[in-house]
Amino acid sequence: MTERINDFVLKIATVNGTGSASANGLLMKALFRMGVPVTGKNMFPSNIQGLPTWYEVRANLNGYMSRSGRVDVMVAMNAQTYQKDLEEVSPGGLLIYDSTWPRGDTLNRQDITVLGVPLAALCNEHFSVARIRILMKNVAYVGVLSALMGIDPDILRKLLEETFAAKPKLIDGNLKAIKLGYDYAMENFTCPLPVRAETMGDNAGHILIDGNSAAALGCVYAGATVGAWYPITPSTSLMDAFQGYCNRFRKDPETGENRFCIIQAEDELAAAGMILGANWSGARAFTPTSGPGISLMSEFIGFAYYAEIPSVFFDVQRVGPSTGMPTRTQQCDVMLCAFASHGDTRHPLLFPADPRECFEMAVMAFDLAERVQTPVFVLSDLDIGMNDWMIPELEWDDDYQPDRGKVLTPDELRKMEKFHRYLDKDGDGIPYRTYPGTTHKGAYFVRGSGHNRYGAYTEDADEYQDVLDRLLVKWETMRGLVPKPVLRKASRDTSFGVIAYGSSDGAVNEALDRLAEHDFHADYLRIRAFPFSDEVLEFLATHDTIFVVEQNRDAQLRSLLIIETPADDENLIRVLHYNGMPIPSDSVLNAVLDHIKPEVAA
Amino acid sequence: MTERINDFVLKIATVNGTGSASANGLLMKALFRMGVPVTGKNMFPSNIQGLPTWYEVRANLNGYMSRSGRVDVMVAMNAQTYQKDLEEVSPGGLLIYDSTWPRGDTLNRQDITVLGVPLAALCNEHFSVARIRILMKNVAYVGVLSALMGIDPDILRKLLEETFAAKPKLIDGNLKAIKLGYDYAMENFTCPLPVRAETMGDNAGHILIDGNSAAALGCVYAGATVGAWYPITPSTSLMDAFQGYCNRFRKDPETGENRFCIIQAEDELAAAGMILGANWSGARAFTPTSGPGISLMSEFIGFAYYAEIPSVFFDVQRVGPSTGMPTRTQQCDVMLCAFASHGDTRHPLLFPADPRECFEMAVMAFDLAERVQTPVFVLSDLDIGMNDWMIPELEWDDDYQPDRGKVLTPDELRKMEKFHRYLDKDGDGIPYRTYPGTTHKGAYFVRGSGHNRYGAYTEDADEYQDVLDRLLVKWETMRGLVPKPVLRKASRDTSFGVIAYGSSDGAVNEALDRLAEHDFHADYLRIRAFPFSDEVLEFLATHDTIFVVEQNRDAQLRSLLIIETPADDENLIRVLHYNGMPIPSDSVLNAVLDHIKPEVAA
Amino acid sequence: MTYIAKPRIDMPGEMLNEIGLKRRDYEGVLSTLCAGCGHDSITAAIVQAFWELSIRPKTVIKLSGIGCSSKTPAYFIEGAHGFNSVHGRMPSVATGALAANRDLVCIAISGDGDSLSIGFGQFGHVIRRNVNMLYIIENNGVYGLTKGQFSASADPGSKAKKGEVNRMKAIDPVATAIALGGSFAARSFSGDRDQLVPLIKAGVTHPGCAILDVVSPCVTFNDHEGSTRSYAYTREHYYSAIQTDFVPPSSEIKAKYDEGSTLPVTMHDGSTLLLKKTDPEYDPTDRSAAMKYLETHSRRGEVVTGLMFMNQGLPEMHAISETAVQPLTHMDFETLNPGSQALADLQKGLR
Amino acid sequence: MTYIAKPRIDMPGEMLNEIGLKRRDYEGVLSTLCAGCGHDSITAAIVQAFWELSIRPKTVIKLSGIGCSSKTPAYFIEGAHGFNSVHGRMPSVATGALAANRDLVCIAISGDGDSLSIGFGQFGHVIRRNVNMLYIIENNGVYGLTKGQFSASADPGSKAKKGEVNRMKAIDPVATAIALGGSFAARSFSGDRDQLVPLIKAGVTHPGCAILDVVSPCVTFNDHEGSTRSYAYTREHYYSAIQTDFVPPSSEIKAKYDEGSTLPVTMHDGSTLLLKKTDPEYDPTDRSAAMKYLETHSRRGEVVTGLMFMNQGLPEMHAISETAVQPLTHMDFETLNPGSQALADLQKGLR
Ligand SMILES: Cc1ncc(C[n+]2csc(CCOP(=O)(O)OP(=O)(O)O)c2C)c(N)n1
Ligand SMILES: Cc1ncc(C[n+]2csc(CCOP(=O)(O)OP(=O)(O)O)c2C)c(N)n1
Ligand code: SF4
Ligand code: SF4
Ligand SMILES: [Mg+2]
Ligand SMILES: [Mg+2]
Repeated sequence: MTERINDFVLKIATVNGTGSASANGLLMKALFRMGVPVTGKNMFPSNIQGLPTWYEVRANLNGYMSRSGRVDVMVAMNAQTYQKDLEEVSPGGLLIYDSTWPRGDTLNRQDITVLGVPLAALCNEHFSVARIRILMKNVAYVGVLSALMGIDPDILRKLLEETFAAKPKLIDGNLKAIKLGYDYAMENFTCPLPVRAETMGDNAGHILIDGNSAAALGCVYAGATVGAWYPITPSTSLMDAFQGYCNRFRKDPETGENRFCIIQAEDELAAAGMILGANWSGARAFTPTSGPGISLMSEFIGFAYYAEIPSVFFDVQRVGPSTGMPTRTQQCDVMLCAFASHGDTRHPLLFPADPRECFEMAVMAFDLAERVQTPVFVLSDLDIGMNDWMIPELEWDDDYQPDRGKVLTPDELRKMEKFHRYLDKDGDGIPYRTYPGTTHKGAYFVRGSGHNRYGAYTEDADEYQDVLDRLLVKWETMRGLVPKPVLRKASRDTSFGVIAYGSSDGAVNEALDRLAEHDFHADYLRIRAFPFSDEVLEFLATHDTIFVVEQNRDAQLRSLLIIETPADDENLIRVLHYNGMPIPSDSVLNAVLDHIKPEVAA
Repeated sequence: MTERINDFVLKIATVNGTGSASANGLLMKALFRMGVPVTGKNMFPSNIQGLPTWYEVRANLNGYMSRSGRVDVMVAMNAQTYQKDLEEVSPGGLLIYDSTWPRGDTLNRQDITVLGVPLAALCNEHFSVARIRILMKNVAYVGVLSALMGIDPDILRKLLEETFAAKPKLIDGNLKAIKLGYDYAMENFTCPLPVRAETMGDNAGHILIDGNSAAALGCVYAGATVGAWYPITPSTSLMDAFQGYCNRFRKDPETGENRFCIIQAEDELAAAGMILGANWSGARAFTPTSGPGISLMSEFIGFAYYAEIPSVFFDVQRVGPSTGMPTRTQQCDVMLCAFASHGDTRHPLLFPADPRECFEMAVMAFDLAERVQTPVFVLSDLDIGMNDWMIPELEWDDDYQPDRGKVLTPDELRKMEKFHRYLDKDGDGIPYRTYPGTTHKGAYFVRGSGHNRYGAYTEDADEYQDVLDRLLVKWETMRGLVPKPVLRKASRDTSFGVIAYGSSDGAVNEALDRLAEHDFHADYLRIRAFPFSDEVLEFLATHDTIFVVEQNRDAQLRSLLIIETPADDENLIRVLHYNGMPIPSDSVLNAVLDHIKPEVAA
Repeated sequence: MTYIAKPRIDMPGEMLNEIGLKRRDYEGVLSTLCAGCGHDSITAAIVQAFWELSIRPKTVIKLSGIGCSSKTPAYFIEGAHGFNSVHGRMPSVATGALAANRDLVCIAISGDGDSLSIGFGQFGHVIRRNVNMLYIIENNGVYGLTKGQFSASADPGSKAKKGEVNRMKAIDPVATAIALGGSFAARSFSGDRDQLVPLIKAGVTHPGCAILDVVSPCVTFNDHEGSTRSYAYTREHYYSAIQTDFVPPSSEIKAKYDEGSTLPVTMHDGSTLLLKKTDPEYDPTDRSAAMKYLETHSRRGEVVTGLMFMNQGLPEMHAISETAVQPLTHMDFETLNPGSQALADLQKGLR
Repeated sequence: MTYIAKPRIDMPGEMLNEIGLKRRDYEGVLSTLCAGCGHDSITAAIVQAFWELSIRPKTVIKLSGIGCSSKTPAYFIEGAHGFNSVHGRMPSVATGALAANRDLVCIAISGDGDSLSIGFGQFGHVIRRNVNMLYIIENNGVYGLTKGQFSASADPGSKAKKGEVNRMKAIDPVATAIALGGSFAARSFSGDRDQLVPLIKAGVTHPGCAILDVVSPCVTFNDHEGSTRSYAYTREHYYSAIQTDFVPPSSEIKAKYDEGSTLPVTMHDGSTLLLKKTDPEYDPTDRSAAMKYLETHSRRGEVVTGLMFMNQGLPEMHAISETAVQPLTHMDFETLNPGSQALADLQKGLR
């Protein structure tokens, strides 16, 4: 067993509904407080109780955040998946199981270490209530790992005290369980293992957070007041978080009244209609959903595009098509969101890569939507949205003022001869709007049917085309307004490039470092928005071979690049990962190596 | 006024709800019976009564069917649009108006002939009932045109006798009105005009029909038994026609029972669900709709793709986005239908070019859907679907047997060890299915959630991907099964090409003939389906400059070509017409000329 | 939905309402509906009611779905913001608009197809949320704009213009609203302006979702012999269970009325509704009685009209969700944004 | 929806039904629902009922939407074809399946979220079409699968696990079905198998759309103090208006019963329903009375159960649309295709 200090993957296999979540969170936070860069990924089933669930913790001193493809330590608490879990352990790795029940001989593997701990037995001995026994089994393996992997017991204690500050008597029980596991390991195994954690700081200036919470926080800071939604995994926790933050920040101190209005709609069609209505009357309104929701909202999305109603849609992507795998991750709604609805439509997309960008892009989304008066999509995914990420603390500039776009004030209206809703006065394709309830003169009639530049109903061929053509001008304007891509230059000049977006970023960065060791160097452009800004066009123009890394089957962003830029088909190499697991760095590494092998050989 | 025999455009401007339809139909049919190739295009408003409506008849001895961009004779019955109608007449043309009311001097134009006929006065004089007077005004201008343009009065009489065989007394009234107009013209003008019709045969072997009727007939002949729909222009008349043909062909001669089941659903989502249910249990079921309907059906379409349920969708396209212009035509749902729904999805599309292909492709659609077990889209449009086209008679081969695809019989099942719904036994990516109600052994569970090749629920990464990858194999198989494109070779070798589809065909063919006169020659490939078969790839590979003619703003088919083939961006020149009017041949002609001018000059 | 603006000839001495506006100020562009369409009469009644109520046009929002009926918001209160949404989904748009700005006066127009087929789900849920709006269904038993197919409100036995007979049960929006726990459900007839105008006023004044089903004959597709939504049939089977008088807050009730048959209801804004009941025993505040009444009368083929049920006590959307009294759209950014310090404090808990 | 197949140990001497099948033959794969979930008891009752009715599994289709409840069709009648559709849209799929093949025996499972929120429109219209199926709503007042949000059936005043109280009106599927003119509306409780099994049989036998609302507690998210869908609350407020006995066609009625309180109803297939009424005056064939009854009792906070309304006389979908008695899927192509001559004749009219 080779030494791996602060560089390991720890995976815990349990059954959902047995309360392992808190135990796993405890492990994560403990490592975090030891200053070890850490991420946790939850692979849970689409059911409530009794099916296999996994939690994968990666600790990495270099701060690599993505999955790596290896498992150093496996805690196999679920008999149902024992075989599979055993196979998954990397050579030289370790597997810990509950030896209360003798394991079958199916479990022999010579190239790894297998340790049995009678967790159930220990807990049954020391705890009486059945439910407690089950819960404590989980806490007990935390103790075992604390001993084996050098996870600081004092930090664990401190964390428990913080968590259960409200109900102190829970603290003792948990501490007892930890001690059970800890002592057993100390007595029976040589601790600590070569694979272990060591305090390397305190991760000052960083936090642990999931993308949905961060996005919700962004909505609060953007000044969003109306949220309409229909529950759907993995977007549900976004609205839950928004509710929570609003309860904290948006209650009138005197009256306790809500300075927000959250509506659980009857379905996604209604949720979309509600945010259109709310944005139309002057609020900042949003809806979080996932693939199936976008499909259902398609008609309203086209309406918003054509009637030019600002609106913000969060699509926390999950595995499609159809119901697919609701608790697995993919980037599979890119094409849908870009062109949602019938007729000639096109919509701006933002691609956050981590919770920090979920926060920032939530704010950008509202500014962009109101500036260009169109629906804006924030394409997050289950990996970003629901997993625990370590990121630099979020920052807020108190001088920020929201960009409400071209809204005419009563004064401005008074000065005008007449108000026309869809006139392009500034040549940027963006017309002026007004809020209901403000002035008689600013009144206009929103419609999804044919209308001319004055906002009047029309069936005239030229008047209709006039408006549709202006929308293209607006689209061109948008190219200059969306967030620019992030360029990582290779250490030397190269004609190779990599393009990725969203949650693939970590995997790409790690893969590039490792490729550099193979003396392969590529510039990396992380695209953050559609339409594509000039920087994207330039990157495409200046690289001969570009690997486009995506978490979908059909290379959807690559399709957008080919349609919307002069980029050449053959130059864009597909690197696709779409089995529902967050993309691991080695899949990127290997894809690139496979492609360049000849050249490297040459 | 130059002579134009059997080569003119006659346009009639009226107010909708005044019953001009039958008068215009009378004109069309009369010209048809005189053996003149003729088409009629109806430009009607999205309202029921009182707004402007136009009917454009093109007679052309060479059989050109598209709009030409010119108007030789205008019958201006609508004061509201008088000015506009006057302007639209081509130099040297003729305008006829109702001189009962003196026209303003706004109406002066030196380069055309303006004839006044006191139609209202004549009818008020000879008819008493108000409603009749209004109707007969229309029939009266038919009389005027009969005299001026040499439309055979005997044929008119015969047509009226056929139409009103049931109510003979209507015949006399109509004949009287015709005579009023006819006599007035004879007495007051020199008849016939240089612009006129002359009998040139009887158009034997041809019929007049609209695409929706033909498609409905195709559904009857394909053996479709269940139709679910929600009314929407311009698809409504497809289901009306299906109902009509079923009443004629599908009533049990003894009992009068229906051998079909048409369900007017509560909305498009329900209509989609109904045809999935019906196809699943073994019927051939279809739904006709238009853009907004496809948007609403998106979720179910993705389900059908992933659960592999055959189903046929007719999208009679109208002007988008959103409600757009419901009574105008476009080809604007190509991208939507190709990739409808969230996740990685892709669907075969068929592009009929005229009513005859609506009939044939309706049948193909059911065969294809059941052969490959996936939703199939027939992309017609308002121009094809609702206008009157002259086409060669429809033919039917009584030896035709429907291709129900891979359906296991109880016998085959008995012989099998076990039935697995999603196994790829034949390597073509197409699995075997069974019908409910037949056998216990063939029972399986359809689901839109993750499933493996055996049809069982799964959340396993590899099992999930296995199925998604097979769907791509199936897609590849489909390329060989869809209808092949139609190639029109230029009279000499050329590296220029034109690609078009659907209702643009007529305009392209006429434009190519006229371009040949400019000594410009291009091969023309009419694409009839997506995915693209090898012939399409070859055409793309063998032409340097290809004009892609489409009736949408965003060059949607061109996008598909770029994404799905190696075709090069720069080689595909956009030729776009999207103002809602059927594409005229001169718009294609001019677009091509503009592009090649330098080269021609050179 | 037309571009033909009406010539605004202000006749001298035309009457002004309390805020100095003419009836004309409550009109819109010229109707493009068929001559004689019931919908136009409803538009006229709306103009009348809003003028009499002296509501400022700019405070009004008018919404609709898709259909001939849904075109009508363009024909009244030109000075109000309008939203002609998509088919059957108007209620969600209205809900969002009012969520953002609860001070807006909302009048929504729909059709029987728009509300009872594609829109049935949203119809049910806007009632359940008791969103504060007047929701008028212009009910003609057919899809007018798509040329006369039966709608879900077509009565069993009623004959279509082309002859076929509907055999499915009709969905009665009034009975459904009551069954769903709605707070206000009334029916009227486009041909009875005297009954319609006060009901519109009552609906606008009612603090919740007021469902007003108005029989509105389609002269082009459903006004023939055998139709149960024709002018003739409706007049013949017209049964006014309750006549409503609306007495604005200012003026006190002059006409004296008989206690037994007339029920005075004070609205939350101080105005009064006088409900003159044809059947003295009828009680428009008793939900189950109302349903039984509708059921029995409609079984007799009667078109029961009037304010069938009302309960001002039920909480509307904002009361339910405890939203601030000040409209959310009126709050300045500073009150809505917690600021950098709050963010820093929050993140202490995320380590 | 799981891949764990049940071990089929056939115990010797296990009882066989009329067609020689064991109870086991009506089971499905192993449930993955939470231990104690009410839905599993309903599954068991379905297995029991179909076994006792001796229905051939292959003639059955089982459909559902999305939700914990909608997973259950995988857990019964393995030999039947199953269709787990999309959220809230099952009724349309069932309608299409039966339009194609009217001989299929259709059992559909949905949840309160699946049917009363996203699916409310289709719920209403499948009732209106009176499609011949048994439509079970496994009603727990919450969205189980998405972790416990209130559904539209949550009672006002009921408390969520996290504490907040629902203040919106509940949609009662039974009252709604009756108000919409449904032909069969019943309610039961997952904990009362004796009442549930005969109601399932009655629903399967009923020639039309049988709505069966079953209170089915969610032990994980809605079985706590303050919930009105918990086992405890339901038992406490349980009110059985009618007890139903199902007597198959073959066997004649043995037990004698008191004319006043028991109503025998002969089903179209010859079987008999014995309705034992708690309130003698209650009449399950009187629509408005049924609605009034539900309204009054539910106002008292009672969970009224039993066969609340039934009318076998109403025409089901195929009767309405006069479809052939022979299933459309059984007709051979020759009967469906008019042939070339007919086409030629038809086109004579198109010149
Ligand atoms: C999604 C969608 N489906 C269908 C249509 C076509 N459509 C327009 S109006 C209408 C029905 C209108 O009926 P109703 O609401 O009763 O209004 P009416 O015309 O009778 O006043 C339909 C089906 C549409 N516009 N959008
Ligand atoms: C279009 C769509 N929106 C949302 C979801 C997420 N979702 C799955 S189940 C469910 C609610 C289920 O509630 P219910 O029908 O009451 O079933 P239960 O789990 O309570 O038995 C929701 C909202 C989905 N699957 N599809
Ligand atoms: S079609 Fe009917 S509903 Fe529409 S405008 Fe004409 S009369 Fe009114
Ligand atoms: S979450 Fe509730 S409804 Fe779902 S399985 Fe568990 S107990 Fe049943
Ligand atoms: Mg209508
Ligand atoms: Mg539920």
